[in-house]
Amino acid sequence: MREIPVTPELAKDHGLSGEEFARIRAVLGRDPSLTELGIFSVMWSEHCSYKSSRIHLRKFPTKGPRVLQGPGENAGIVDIGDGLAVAFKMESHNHPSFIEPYQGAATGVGGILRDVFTMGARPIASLDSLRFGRPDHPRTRYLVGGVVSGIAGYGNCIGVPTVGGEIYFDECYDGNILVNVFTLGVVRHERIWRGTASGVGNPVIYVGSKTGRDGIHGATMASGEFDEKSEEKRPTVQVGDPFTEKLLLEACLELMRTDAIVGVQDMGAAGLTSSSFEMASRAGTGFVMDLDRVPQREEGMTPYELMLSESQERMLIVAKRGREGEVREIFEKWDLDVSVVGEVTGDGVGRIRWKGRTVAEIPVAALTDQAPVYDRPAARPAGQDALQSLDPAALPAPSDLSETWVALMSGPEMADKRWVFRQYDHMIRTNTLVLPGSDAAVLRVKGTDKGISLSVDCNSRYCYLDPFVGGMIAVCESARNVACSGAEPVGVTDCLNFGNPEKTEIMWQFRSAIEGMAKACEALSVPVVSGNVSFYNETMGKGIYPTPTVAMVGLLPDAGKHVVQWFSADGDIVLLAGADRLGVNLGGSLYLKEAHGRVAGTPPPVDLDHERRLVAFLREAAGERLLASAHDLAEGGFACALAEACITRPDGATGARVRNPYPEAVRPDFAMFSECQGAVLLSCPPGNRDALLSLAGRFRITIKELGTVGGEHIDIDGVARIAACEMRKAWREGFAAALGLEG
Amino acid sequence: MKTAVLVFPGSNCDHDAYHALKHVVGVDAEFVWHKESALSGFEAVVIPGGFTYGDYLRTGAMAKLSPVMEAVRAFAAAGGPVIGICNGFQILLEAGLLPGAMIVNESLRFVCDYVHLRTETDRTPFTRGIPPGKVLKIPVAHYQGNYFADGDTLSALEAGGRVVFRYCDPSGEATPSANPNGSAGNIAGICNEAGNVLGMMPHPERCAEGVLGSADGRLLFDAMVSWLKERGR
Amino acid sequence: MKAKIYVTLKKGVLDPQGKAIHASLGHLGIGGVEDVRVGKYMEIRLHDMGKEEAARRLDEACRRLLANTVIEDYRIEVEG
Amino acid sequence: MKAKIYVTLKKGVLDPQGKAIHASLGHLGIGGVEDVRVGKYMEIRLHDMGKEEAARRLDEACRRLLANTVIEDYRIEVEG
Ligand SMILES: Nc1ncnc2c1ncn2[C@@H]1O[C@H](COP(=O)(O)OP(=O)(O)O)[C@@H](O)[C@H]1O
Ligand SMILES: [Mg+2]
Repeated sequence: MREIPVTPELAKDHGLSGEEFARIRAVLGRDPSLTELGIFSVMWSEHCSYKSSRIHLRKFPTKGPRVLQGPGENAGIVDIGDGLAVAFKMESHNHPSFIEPYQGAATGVGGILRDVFTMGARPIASLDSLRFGRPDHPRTRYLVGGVVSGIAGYGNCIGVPTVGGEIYFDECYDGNILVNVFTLGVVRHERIWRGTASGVGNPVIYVGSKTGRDGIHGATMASGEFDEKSEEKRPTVQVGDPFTEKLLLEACLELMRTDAIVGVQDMGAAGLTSSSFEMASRAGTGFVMDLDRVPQREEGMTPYELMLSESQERMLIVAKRGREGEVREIFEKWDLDVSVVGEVTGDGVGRIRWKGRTVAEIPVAALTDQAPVYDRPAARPAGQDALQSLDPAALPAPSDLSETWVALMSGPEMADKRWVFRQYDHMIRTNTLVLPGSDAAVLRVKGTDKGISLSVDCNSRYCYLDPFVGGMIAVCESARNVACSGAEPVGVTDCLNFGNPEKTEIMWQFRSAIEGMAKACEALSVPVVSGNVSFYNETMGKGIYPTPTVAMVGLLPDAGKHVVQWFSADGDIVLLAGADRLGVNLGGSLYLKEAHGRVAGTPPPVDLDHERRLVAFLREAAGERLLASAHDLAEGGFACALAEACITRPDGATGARVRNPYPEAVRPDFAMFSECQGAVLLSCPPGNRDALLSLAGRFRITIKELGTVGGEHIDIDGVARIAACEMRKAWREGFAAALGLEG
Repeated sequence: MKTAVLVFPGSNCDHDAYHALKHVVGVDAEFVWHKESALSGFEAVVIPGGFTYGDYLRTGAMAKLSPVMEAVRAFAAAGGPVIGICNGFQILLEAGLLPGAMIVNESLRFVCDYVHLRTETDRTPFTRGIPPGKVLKIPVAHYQGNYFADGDTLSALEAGGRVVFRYCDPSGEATPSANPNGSAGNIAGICNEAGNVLGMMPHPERCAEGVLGSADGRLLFDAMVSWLKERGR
Repeated sequence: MKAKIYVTLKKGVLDPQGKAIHASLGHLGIGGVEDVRVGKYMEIRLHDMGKEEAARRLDEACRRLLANTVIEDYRIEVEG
Repeated sequence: MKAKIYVTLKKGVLDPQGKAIHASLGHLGIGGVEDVRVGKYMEIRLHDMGKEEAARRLDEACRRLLANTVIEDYRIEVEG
């Protein structure tokens, strides 16, 4: 095999700009070898280097009394007291899932699980946030089926429950679906591990599956000519092996209970390359690695392929000198490959050897710290004003409000998602106290009274119409969902899904969304401890709605005091907290899209000071056991929130009779379906009324009593009325029906 | 009184079974690695759920080859109580300790949900004292829980009173719509001729505490404890 | 040397996968299909050991692991 | 008429199932096996429509449903 010459053209095929190629020659003081080019190309890729997003990500608040590990590690870590902490992160696997939905989604789950147990944490729960094209798009059903079964196939097998998530459908995702997965793990403070390669002379150990030509950087195509058998060497889709990952999980946690190691990092994107160089970079060290010692699945792999392979279920470990034996013993017990592939050096250079020669020699800092950083130009799109203009008065009023109400509740956005979450094992590990179906999932932490509350949210219509406000809302809604369950929001992770950052309007969306999210996080004092950016979500130049998915982690001091979203007892009174937040807002509403076929206007206004007080009030009310239920007003407005409170109870429906919280003068369809931020529908036994009202007073929350739970009908006095069981049936069957799936 | 919770590569309900036994029911429990070849000192054996060997080839197919399964065979032959839950049931089928086989759910989808079970017999150590006809609320979580056996085997099971649990509606009727996977005769659990080996797809260990939505699963473990106590005398 | 193993469901054992595929073919407008049965197909590479020995070992493998004779039949083809 | 369809993983694509089976054969003491790859095998019964037509329809079936051509190859055998 002859090394093919590295030219600017080849660099371009590797996605490196002219300037970037020049920079490589500068830092090396020579032309890179093919292997080195490959290494730079993946390390300086958007995915690994965050070159277009870094300067904006700095705007997030990342510190706080509970933060044990902020962004920059495999996962963020937040203290939950009593020597325990939670490690969590969210990852995107959008493009792979579009090409091969089952394997793409499955390996996405595998990746995020590794990010969490790499830190020493035992994963206890996952969430999935999904976006697909129109329900009637020819490919949507296939993609939904594949992605959902892929998440199930991997998560169920490894035994980590998928306890919640979200799933939306919109034309803008027809050619570019979003698959974001979140995992949270629990770890004792003293068992937290980080990805550092410190200690000159310490062995670098490869564990897990063998390396194949999986998912190698598309560039191998370009550089393929140098080998006759290039057809056979075609980069292949990554296939996940959850069984091997389960063994890897148990073996790693067993190893981490010893003190034989100094650092661990999973091999995710850019496998061996990113794990080795990033670990050295964090420790300010260097390393030598001998590729002949890497366990290989296929014949004749080149150094280029070995360094860029994205084979799954692999980890890189730096152990203490002389402790290799213990590592080997544990991984062999679990039938996993283990091989000492190199050692830590002190000269800050990464040296890769293969068949006795050095095929790459790169100063670690040059590759990591000196990676390019761009402040890309951003500009508000010309069309934005037109997009935001909306004259509600011009909208025709529906002939039959109840019909519209049922239509919204049974549409794919609001309808029961059990077709999805029944395929996920959401009970395994016996911690799930609130199963999928409420605003937030709640898990107990065994051995303590504590509970963890989880919600993932993003209304991308809002973000499209106003990325700044939409970003604020994503944070506020997820915090509200968690607070509705009675928890205190303690940490955020996010997945920022956007189009091509080289376009000024995309960069504007990105910057604005981050600034909105940051402002909301500041106001609610929740730090962002980890996250992920996915750019270039475009097909044929058409970008998706900006979709900054936010996952919120909440803490309940007493899991037994959690609250659910559905009414439970006849005779309970129904109240609306944040009643002063109601307004006529149709901008970006579900009603506007479904009933009038438009996505326009501006999202509902947000009052961050109110959100802060509301979250505190809800926690306090739950803590004092005053609430029977709490459900925030979101898509579909007051009427849909009320309907959800009546029909989402797992074992059936109940009616409720309430008065219209809007003034008479407001058009009834606007009163029912206007969307707002900061209002929550509560129910409680009559006996708790006074205590609840005075508590609301203490937090300066406007609260209105609306009516009572019970009866056969969901009844908004003088506006609309429908049999609860009829609404429930439509809601239960709507999802499968809309997608033409078997229920 | 010590119970063994077997652990195979890919077992993932082992900790749940252990928790239910030790921390809820309060009996002594110990994990036993699949390479062990003896079960001495144990009075009952739990083969927990999971995806042993990834469910590759067939569920339970590779696990049945583990050394510990020979010990289970001997333990069962000596009349010791054995319960196989979900993947544990599949392993017992593959090992030939119970008749029949599992095929993929009729829906071709994994199903995780609460179902209702009608208790058909109190002859097993795990249903001792539970009145036949009693309806239990218990979760299932499987992709291959569609029980199949040929006609003769089925009639033998029915005739021998070896169908222990049937999927039913809340009122106790074993209707087709109450069947989550297509199992023959709505069968959710069966036992061997002696009655000491029980295999069931639903997960009693997941509903042994009220906070989890149902405590009905605890009845099976309590039954096991009193059965062992009686035998002890 | 190489061998192939075919594992098929016994007659009378229902085959939800085959059933579903049959139905989907209909939805795709691919007509004329009367029945679909889904089985497993394994390609095995072995050291040279002679056809008989290979067949003997693979038969043992099928009986003890690769097929569940309660519901499945198997067929072995050893290539010279 | 009858046809057989073989769906196999493309070369180089990881086969976790084959890997696990290979290991188990080892534990069983069945030696000499170098590699195991697992695929799908389908037996299809069709109305008589002539070999060409059957092959055409089944090829469409494979492309659109039976095989995932991103990671799998397929082979069709129509019996006269
Ligand atoms: N893709 C999914 N996976 C798992 N659970 C889901 C998914 N989509 C929705 N759910 C669950 O269905 C319920 C309703 O979802 P959603 O309408 O998004 O809730 P909310 O609007 O309160 O955030 C939630 O409990 C959510 O966890
Ligand atoms: Mg909500």
